[in-house]
Amino acid sequence: MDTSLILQNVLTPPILFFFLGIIAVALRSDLEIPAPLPKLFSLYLLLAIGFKGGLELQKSGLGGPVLPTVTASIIMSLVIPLICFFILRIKLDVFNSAAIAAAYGSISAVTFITAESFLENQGVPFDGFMVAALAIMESPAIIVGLLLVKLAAPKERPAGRKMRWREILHESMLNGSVYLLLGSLFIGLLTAAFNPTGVEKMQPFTGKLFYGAECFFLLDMGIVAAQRLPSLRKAGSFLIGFAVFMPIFNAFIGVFVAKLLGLSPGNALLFMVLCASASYLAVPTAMRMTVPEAKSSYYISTTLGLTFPFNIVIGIPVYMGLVNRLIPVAS
Amino acid sequence: MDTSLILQNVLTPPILFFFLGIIAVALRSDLEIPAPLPKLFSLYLLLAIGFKGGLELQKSGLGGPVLPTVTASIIMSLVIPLICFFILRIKLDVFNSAAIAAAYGSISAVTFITAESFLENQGVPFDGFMVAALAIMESPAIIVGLLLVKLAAPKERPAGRKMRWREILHESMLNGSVYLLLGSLFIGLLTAAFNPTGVEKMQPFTGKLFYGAECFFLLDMGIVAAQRLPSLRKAGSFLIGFAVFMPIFNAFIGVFVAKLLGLSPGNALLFMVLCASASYLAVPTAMRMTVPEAKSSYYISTTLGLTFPFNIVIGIPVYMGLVNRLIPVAS
Amino acid sequence: MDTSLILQNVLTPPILFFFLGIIAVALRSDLEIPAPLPKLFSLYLLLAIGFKGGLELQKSGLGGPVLPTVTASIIMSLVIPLICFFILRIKLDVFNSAAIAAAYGSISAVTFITAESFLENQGVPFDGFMVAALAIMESPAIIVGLLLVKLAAPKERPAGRKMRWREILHESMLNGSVYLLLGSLFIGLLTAAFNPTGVEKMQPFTGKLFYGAECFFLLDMGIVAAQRLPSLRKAGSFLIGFAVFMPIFNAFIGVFVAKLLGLSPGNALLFMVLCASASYLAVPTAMRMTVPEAKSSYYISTTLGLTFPFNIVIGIPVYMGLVNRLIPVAS
Amino acid sequence: MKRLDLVFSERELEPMLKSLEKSNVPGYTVTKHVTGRGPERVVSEDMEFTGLGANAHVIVFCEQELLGKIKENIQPLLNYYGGVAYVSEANQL
Amino acid sequence: MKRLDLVFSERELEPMLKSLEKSNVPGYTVTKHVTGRGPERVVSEDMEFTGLGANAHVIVFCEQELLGKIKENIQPLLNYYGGVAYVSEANQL
Amino acid sequence: MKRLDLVFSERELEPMLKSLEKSNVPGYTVTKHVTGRGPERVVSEDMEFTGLGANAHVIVFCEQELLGKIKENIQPLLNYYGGVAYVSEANQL
Ligand SMILES: Nc1ncnc2c1ncn2[C@@H]1O[C@H](COP(=O)(O)O)[C@@H](O)[C@H]1O
Ligand SMILES: Nc1ncnc2c1ncn2[C@@H]1O[C@H](COP(=O)(O)O)[C@@H](O)[C@H]1O
Ligand SMILES: Nc1ncnc2c1ncn2[C@@H]1O[C@H](COP(=O)(O)O)[C@@H](O)[C@H]1O
Ligand code: NA
Ligand code: NA
Ligand code: NA
Repeated sequence: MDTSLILQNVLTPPILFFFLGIIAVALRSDLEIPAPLPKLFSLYLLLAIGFKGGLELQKSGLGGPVLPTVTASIIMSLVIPLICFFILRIKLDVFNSAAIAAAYGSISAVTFITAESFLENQGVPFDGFMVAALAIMESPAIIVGLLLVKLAAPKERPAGRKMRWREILHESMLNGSVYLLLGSLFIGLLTAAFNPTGVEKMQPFTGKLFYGAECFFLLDMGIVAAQRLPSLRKAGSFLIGFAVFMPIFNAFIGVFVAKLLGLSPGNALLFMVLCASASYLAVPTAMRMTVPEAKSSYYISTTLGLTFPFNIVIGIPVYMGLVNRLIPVAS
Repeated sequence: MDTSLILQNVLTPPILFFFLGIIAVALRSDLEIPAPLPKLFSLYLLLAIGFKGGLELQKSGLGGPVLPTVTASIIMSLVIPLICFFILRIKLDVFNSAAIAAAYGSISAVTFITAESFLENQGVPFDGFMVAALAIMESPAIIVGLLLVKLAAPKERPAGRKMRWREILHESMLNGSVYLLLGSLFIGLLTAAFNPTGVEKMQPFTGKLFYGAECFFLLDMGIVAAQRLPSLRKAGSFLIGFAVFMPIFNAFIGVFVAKLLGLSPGNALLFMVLCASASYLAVPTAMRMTVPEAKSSYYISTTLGLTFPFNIVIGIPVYMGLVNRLIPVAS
Repeated sequence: MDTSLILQNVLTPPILFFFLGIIAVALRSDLEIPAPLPKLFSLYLLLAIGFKGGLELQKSGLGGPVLPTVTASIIMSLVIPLICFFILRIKLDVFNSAAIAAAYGSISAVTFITAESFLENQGVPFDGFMVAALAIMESPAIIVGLLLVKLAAPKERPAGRKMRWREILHESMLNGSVYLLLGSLFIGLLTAAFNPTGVEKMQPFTGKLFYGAECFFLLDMGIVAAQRLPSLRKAGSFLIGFAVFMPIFNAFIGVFVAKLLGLSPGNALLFMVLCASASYLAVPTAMRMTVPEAKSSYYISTTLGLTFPFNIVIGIPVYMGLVNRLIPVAS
Repeated sequence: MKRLDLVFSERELEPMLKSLEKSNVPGYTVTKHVTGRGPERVVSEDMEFTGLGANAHVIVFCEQELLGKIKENIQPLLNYYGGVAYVSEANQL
Repeated sequence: MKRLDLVFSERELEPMLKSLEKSNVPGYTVTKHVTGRGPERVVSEDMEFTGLGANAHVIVFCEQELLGKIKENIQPLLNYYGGVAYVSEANQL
Repeated sequence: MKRLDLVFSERELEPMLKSLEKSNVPGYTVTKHVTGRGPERVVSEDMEFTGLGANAHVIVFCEQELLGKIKENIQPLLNYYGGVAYVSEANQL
């Protein structure tokens, strides 16, 4: 197995700070990062990811592997929620199934940047345009989730709970975190094209500071994830199993699609991580608004309490092992 | 016209992030930067502006154009509110007129730093001592505003609302943002004089980080400015016209004074921006305390909702066009 | 006297910003740094101090002066509270005496980093492993304080207020700030050992930014310390005297122990500062929980309102003067 | 006069305040970032970070007569998204 | 006993609390960063950033007898700067 | 129905909520970062930074019958650490 990769991953500052947060909760330390400080870091990270992605996208253009990769990403974010939905329906009702399915079809930006840090650490190159795939995968999954409710929900749903299409599109496209990510990407693109000195002057903020801010944020994520664990236990073994099995399954689909697309090993890992990760920001907000019947504790504790830690600690190095076996290094 | 300058200005990260904020509100995205995060950035910017200004002031001393420029700035911050007051009295009562007049006599630090970024981007040199002018222009305008109320307000003002001179001076000199700016300026000056290694060690914080933090703050300013627009519509077309006409008018006075003073093109632009910009931090606070009869929605929505966006997006490049025509480059 | 050292200390940005905060309160400016921003800086500083300490500890190992110094630090944090307790008992009851004694046995991280900045400014070298001493001195002092209550408190203490050992250990070891400092130290150590690129990538965040963040935090500390002064006056002249005399006394013990240990001048100063400084973070929290009979205004206003300002403004340079006289420079 | 206390999810704050204004309340006071628990759900602080939002607590001082209209306007929202509404006596100082 | 609820601009918090202390209230509780609307003015969150300040909500539990004195002391402030004050019944648990 | 208002130090929030849950309250609402003063102590905002914590304000709407049990469960905590508890009348809207 890839224990050496796992170990190398665990011994980096972001993962170590994540553990520090988890252990704080486990030992009942009163360490806390009060609101709205986590929001500061989450806004900062989205802005910086987007901006840097935009710079890279301007460099690479839409030629080569860019358009096929982005297209494949959109397809994945439409297909994965469908698969998830049918698996979840074994045990859960339509509302909860659709909400969780949407979360797993969407992505987690912090998982993505942890994978980027992992690749940098391993010296494996990857392309900045993958951020475009990241930015584009949030909305379709939400729309699929809401569509599933619209189609599969019992007819006797009260009038007040009729789906309003305008709201659905609004929630899926203009959610704060989706919007900031896409907007910053676009700004990065424009800046790279028209104002190179602006790129340089942003570098200390969006570039240099990034790794440290990521560590600080992961410390908080460790605390939050650990606080979610008790409600995960209440959710039952079916959901616990789902939260670990599903990312692996999605990563598997991802690696084969990556092979088909002819992605480089670095890009292939990032693509797998996009498939494997689940959203705990944009999607829950949209679901809370439009499907109040779904229990938020279900979709938050699976994605945040289990899938997220699993992916960043064990998943990423394991997926890298798969990449090393299946994806040839370009020469 | 200066469309090329306007375009060059618009395509820089700070202005692009400002637009991102405005569009977020226009499209009803739920993007928000929760309190007190905007305060963090506003405190940081004031501290950094002041500190850097102090360093420069220590280098330049009070010789050359420094003293005349600062003196002219003080005079402008006494004269401009008087002009504004008489224009505003056409339609508004004494209280609202005085409050708005004070705001336009004072300055906006963020407009100033946007102008600095613009000059850097254009490769036009300017002097750090202009920050001293910035710091010194807030208080006199407040005092003029309160004096106008004292003199022109109807005699039947109830006893409880008598002006207390001590409060007036206090509000104008010790307002948090005025105090932090002046204090940091003084600290920068002392540090440059006595502790050069301290200057170097501050550089990553006050220098390198500045541009990115400015972008983040302008994202929030975009949100706040756009939220102010509806109440501007309520304020009526007179005030809307005033909020666009007045900065242009003041910039015109500014450019002629700058010519008289023999300022370099960069310094002339900054001087114009000081004249043209209006305060939405120190002055509103002072007015709220001492002239409760004035509607805060009036002075906030004109300065923040219209004059600020106008200046940073269109005003600065247009003023630069004027400078290019009227101010000879030193040779 | 060491007036030249004091002046050199006072004219550095951190101390100047501290004064700016004090003067803001004295002049009744409305400058404030709203919660939870101070918490952001305090978390950041603890994380960065710990991380950098861990890097250094990994370099130095536990050989040479490291183990003896750490051992001596633990002993000091056990002995100092005992001395303080007997002095305080002259005027105060058991509860207040024990709580204040624990605070003075423990340390203040910000005093420590101010001393580090002072040494850097003076060009005096010191070792990073001193942070280990810092991290290890918080818990023992708390335990001594609670033990004193357990032994010396009147027998008629109601049942509800019986000391619970588990809580005591928990409060002393898992207090948020102790935990973050120790955890970051450990992470720094692991990163330095296994992931050198991680060390480099953290550098802009934990290294470069540090000095500026320290200044910002000291601005807030100035405000908070000055706000504590009135309640210090209420506490009476005995406690005021104690808050100035005790750090000097403890620094004296410290310098002799440092001589015995053969520490270098830089390390000797840091050791003295650990002895002389008093805790206003971990210890008050623990005392509030376990000794509600003690007045929090006593232990907060002595440590934060007087001892802290005294140490960073006057104490550090005075202690340096002592070091210069008593500790030979290694050759 | 009456005092009305409403507690519900922050995400519904805007439509709720619009409803109150439609009912012509003379004013209201809003405290955000409030947490709590109802018979089924827990609202904890860490939900703010995911964007789910904590609760808002809204207080309205108004005449008894308005209560009927207010109830009519806000009940659908409370039913759909959850939340509580309690009334007590109050008098101007 | 009585419960007094005061809502007014944060910027007047200090003089208001001084007034209450002068009236010898046994204690008070303060929630800051509260927003709201009255008959004329809206107090929104973004005003905190400009320094205008949001509202503060102050609760006082006290004996009926104190109310007269409190009213006398705080009414001028409420008149000058705006704000509301309501009284209801309350008993110690 | 009754409305119960509790104000006490944030650091005791967790045990206090556990006590309330043990008393089977139907729900509660919590506002943190509240400051105030009692007969002896002042709780100011800067105490949050030292970790001492400000106050929490907890509101419980419940049936009269529960009050006895609640009192029994929380009185020891209030006695040990300080804090106040007041009851008033309230009715569902
Ligand atoms: N009995 C109660 N007393 C006080 N607050 C309550 C009560 N029940 C519910 N709440 C508050 O109302 C919010 C929404 O309630 P619910 O819709 O029942 O989940 C909860 O999160 C609590 O903050
Ligand atoms: N009827 C009301 N019910 C609840 N809160 C009110 C009411 N009227 C005013 N307020 C609060 O008191 C503040 C000041 O009121 P005013 O001075 O009328 O603008 C408002 O911003 C609201 O937060
Ligand atoms: N009479 C009162 N009215 C309102 N709040 C009070 C009152 N007495 C105490 N409090 C609140 O309860 C907290 C704890 O009270 P104490 O334990 O008496 O210090 C105080 O900090 C206040 O926030
Ligand atoms: Na996914
Ligand atoms: Na101006
Ligand atoms: Na000590």
